[in-house]
Amino acid sequence: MIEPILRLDGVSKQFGGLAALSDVSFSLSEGEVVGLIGPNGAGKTTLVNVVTGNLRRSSGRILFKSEDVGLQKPYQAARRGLARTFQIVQPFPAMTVLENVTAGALFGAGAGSLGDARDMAMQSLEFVGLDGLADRPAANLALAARKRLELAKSLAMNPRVLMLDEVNAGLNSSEIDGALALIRKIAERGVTVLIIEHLMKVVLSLSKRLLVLHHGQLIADGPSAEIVADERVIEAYLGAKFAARLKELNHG
Amino acid sequence: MAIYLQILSNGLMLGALYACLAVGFSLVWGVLNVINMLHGSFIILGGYLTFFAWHLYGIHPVVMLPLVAALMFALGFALQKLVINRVVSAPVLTTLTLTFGLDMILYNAMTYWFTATPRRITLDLGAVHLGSIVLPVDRLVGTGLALAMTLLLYAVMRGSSIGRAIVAVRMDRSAAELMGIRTDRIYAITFGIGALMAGVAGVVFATVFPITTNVTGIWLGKAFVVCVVGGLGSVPGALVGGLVLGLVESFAGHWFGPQQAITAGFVLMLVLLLTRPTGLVGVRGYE
Amino acid sequence: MKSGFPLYAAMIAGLLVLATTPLYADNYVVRTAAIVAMYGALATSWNFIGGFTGYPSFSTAAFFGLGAYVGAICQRHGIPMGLAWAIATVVVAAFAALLGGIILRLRGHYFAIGSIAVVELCRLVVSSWSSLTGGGDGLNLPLMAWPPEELMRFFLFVMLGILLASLVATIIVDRSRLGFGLRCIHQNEDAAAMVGINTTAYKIAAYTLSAMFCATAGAAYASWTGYIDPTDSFQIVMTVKVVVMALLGGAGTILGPTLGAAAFVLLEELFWANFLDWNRAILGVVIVLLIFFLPGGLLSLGMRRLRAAKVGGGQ
Amino acid sequence: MFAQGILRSARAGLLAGGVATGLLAAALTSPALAQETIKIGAPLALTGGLADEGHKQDVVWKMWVEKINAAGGIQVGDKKLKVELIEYDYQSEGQRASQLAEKLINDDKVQFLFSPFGSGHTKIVAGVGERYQVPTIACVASSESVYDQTLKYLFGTLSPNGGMTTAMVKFFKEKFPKTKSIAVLGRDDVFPKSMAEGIAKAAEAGGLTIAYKELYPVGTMDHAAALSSIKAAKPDWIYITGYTQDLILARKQMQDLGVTAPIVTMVTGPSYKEFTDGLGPLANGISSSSWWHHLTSYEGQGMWPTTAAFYEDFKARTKGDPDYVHGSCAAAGEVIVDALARAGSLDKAKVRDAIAATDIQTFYGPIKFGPNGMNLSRELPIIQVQDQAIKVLAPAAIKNADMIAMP
Repeated sequence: MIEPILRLDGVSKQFGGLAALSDVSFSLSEGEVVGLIGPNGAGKTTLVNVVTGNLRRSSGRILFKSEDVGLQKPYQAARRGLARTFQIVQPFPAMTVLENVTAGALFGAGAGSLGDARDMAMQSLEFVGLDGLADRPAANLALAARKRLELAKSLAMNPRVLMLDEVNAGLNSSEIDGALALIRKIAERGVTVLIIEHLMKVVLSLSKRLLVLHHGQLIADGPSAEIVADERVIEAYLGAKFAARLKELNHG
Repeated sequence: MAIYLQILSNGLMLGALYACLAVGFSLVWGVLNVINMLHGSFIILGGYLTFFAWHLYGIHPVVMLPLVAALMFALGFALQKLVINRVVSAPVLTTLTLTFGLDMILYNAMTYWFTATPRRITLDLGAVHLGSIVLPVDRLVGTGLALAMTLLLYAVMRGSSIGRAIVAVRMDRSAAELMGIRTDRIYAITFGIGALMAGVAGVVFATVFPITTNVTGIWLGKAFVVCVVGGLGSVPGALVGGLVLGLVESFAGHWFGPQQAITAGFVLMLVLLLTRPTGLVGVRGYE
Repeated sequence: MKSGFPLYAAMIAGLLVLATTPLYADNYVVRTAAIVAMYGALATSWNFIGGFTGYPSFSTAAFFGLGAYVGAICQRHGIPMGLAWAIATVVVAAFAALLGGIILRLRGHYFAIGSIAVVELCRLVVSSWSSLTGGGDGLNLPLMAWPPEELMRFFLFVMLGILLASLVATIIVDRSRLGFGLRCIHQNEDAAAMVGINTTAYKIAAYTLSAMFCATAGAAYASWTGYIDPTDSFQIVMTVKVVVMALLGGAGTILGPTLGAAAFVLLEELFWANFLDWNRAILGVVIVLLIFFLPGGLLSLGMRRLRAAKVGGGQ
Repeated sequence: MFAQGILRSARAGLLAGGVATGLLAAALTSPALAQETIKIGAPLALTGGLADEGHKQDVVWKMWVEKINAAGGIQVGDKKLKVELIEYDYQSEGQRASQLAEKLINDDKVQFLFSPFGSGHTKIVAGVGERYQVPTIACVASSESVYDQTLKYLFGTLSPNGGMTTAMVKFFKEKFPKTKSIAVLGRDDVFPKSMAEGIAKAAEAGGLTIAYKELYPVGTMDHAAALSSIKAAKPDWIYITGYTQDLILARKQMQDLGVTAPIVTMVTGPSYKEFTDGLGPLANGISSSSWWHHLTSYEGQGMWPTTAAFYEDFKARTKGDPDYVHGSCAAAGEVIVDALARAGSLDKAKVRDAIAATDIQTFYGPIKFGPNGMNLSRELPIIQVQDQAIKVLAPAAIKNADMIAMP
């Protein structure tokens, strides 16, 4: 079996007495596209924060390419190739789009010089289709473009694992389609993608494997089709309302 | 033992005065997010008004209290409305620099009109003896007044509609606006209350400390420390911060000598800044 | 870079104006030029942490005062002047790095207050450590028995040297990975960490840079006046003044702080000489007007932000 | 682009213009005209922590200049030259003080400097004067450490403060033979600190025990802890030094906390009218020493033939009593008058040597500079507040009251 690129082994995170994550274990293989689903407050964002070092795990091990990175700082995660996007986009508002992405290339990917970083950034922008807006201040972008900017910035960091936290929230359906196409393109480049999503449609169309978090516990991990059919998941997590909708989707 | 009781009571009385001097500063910082460098000069201005009323017209400081309070409120309200409000949402660098500039003007004006000669109201009411402990009456009265005004402010903040509006703005400005609160007005009122409390502190101080423009910076520094120690933006925070600072200075002065008394206060402040930036009674999330 | 030429031209022209004062003006003007250079260096130093990184630091006077004291103590122990200045620079830089590791965890108002407290604490510690610092008595330094013109020229060039060094450091930082990272931190510190910037290290670097040149200037200043004491060496007023200078010229730009320092010092001279009783108030009015009508600083009037030259190249 | 941008903007243009004009104007002011007046430069603290003291110097110098000019000026050789006093506010900041001294010498071409209040700032200004060989008269600096720098152009009208301590210990032991111990609390600042250290040394030499000795830092606003400790030590003599605001606070807190001793001395406290004004009845019984008192009856040359004449003039002008700062500052003017008369020219070296050779009697008392430039020691008055007025206890020649114990 190939070495997983990212492995969580019994990871827990406590806030005071509250367990936001308890004993979560799973691994991602290189190039895999995996969906992470769960209701609000299930601990999805906490999980990402723990992996990237924004939060320190309370116990357990986080292995990136077999190296324990449980104590890393966010910048170390970024340099290792563990990139992420935020639910609420986090650009450098007064900088241009190009400068934003250059920051990713320069610091995340460790470009040798500003010039190199700029070239890499330009490629990223072309990849996400923002090259036309390169000289605009980031603060002036519309939401969809800002989400793309986040993607471009993360891509410029040359990530091995990309964690997309609700990258489609707030977008309309045509914008979502565009974003999906983009994520597929990213996956084709061999980047391991973990998609945190609310929208089932999105997750199912991208990933063959699903992780389900509920009250901080990983209650299911397996092929999308199986998970979707899993009674336990449907009842414990999706509830009757979604169950019906899912059936429609499966038949359609 | 007796000396410790004495130092304890010294510290508590001093602490109540510190609380009174800092509560207005704390409120302005908490609600407007402005570090008001004028605060020390406001205190001294209140002190001068009290002193000259007493010195020239024989008006008793207690009578001056409401008068000074009203005048200082008006001054604070106007200053916020006309000047500070224009940059109230700017970063700390801007607001701090602006109030520093305003302070230079007020300081210069006071030095010019009143000179830097230390003034004092010589009421000298004697002292009460409790066993071996000596409690000076004017400091005791000052402490009482300081506490009373601070508690009154607390009651106003909790009980009146204006007070609740101020608290609402402090918690969440945009939500308060959605609720129909005119934040501009609340800001001006809050700044007015800040100046008012500085004036009240000035009245009390005029009977206890020498009043001179030389000490504006010292009182401002105390306000910083009290705020950080207690947690900013709340009346209980200022009260706790003031008392703690008073006690720390008194005991440090006794144990390590007067040279270390002020240093101890600043060290306490830095340590708390780093370990508990919300202060001893602060609530997380306001920093 | 396209903006390079006018920048260097303006910088060299400005430095030349200051450097040539001994040729056509009396010692007072030369002294004023030296003071402009000194404050220029202080404001340019502040720019690393305050302008680039966006941390409202008010610890300039602490670094200046410590530099003065370390230099003075070294000189009193027989260490030659130049070496004493170098030691002061290194010691204070190390101090700033350590201190930065602690107080740079604070943000916004808390950092501002913490950095002001550092000035006051330094004053108190220096004042009570009499065995080393002379306490409230202050310290005498060996008076330099040079003719006044020569001495003045010497210190003009020393201060200009420090200013030039700080400007060169600014230009290097501005065009480097460090400067870019600092600007990212200024804009959004969390996002900066997420793109791989070691924000702690970068902030400490900026804070240390902001201390270094202040220390050299402080040590040189101590040798120049020949006497220092705690109250004059650690002044809150000085700390705020330097920030006002940087804001006046344009925080975060390369030449702004120096321009601001020049304008401020000259205004001060003007007011001091002409308004005996009201000079402080007039300066206060200038600050208020600056905040209202010139929030971006003098450079924002005519000069595009040099920032734009850095990554975008052209516009 | 930079240059164009600047030029394009009217406001920036104005400022740049202003900056240039400022420099030019500064450069072009070269008053190389024939010497018509004698210029004396005085950097003064008119704002900031020392503003009060600065204003005192200002008042008395203006009074002196008006008087001397009304009399036609100062005799130099065969000419009578008017005096011009040029003052700047240095805001109680040392750095400004040296900057302004430099300006006074270079820009205003002053021939003399009056140094500002306090030993620290005197050191700074004297350092500048020395470089340019401009005689500097220090009126309010009494710490001998100021004068040990071999500054050839610095002269001080106050006598060494060492003279204040030994004589005082001796006098008090004589008056209160039971005095066994002393508590000393001093402000950590050049002069107050040296007085605190000086009295401790003198007291020990005089056989007293030191019951308490601490310094408090500048900016202290509460003396309760120190005073409580002093109270516990039960000394026979409490000696506190500081500026007027410190001493008012300390006295008030002593009263509050019931801290007292048969002898309470505050330096320089009662020498200043502000001290007694601020304390009212609380000032009673407090003793101190001073360099000069208006009750003394010196006679001599100069604008004011007697101490009484000076007192009258001062009273008429300010409605108040002069203190030692006023006396010493006016005396500084007399030093210049006398030295110029003897030098007969404005030549720097000659004037300097003439000042060094000063040996005159004035309303302020004798002035004769020692090798370090400081006025020679003399018997200094010991004073005490009685019924809210200043009484002189010693020396015997001018004594007008007997010492009383603290009420």
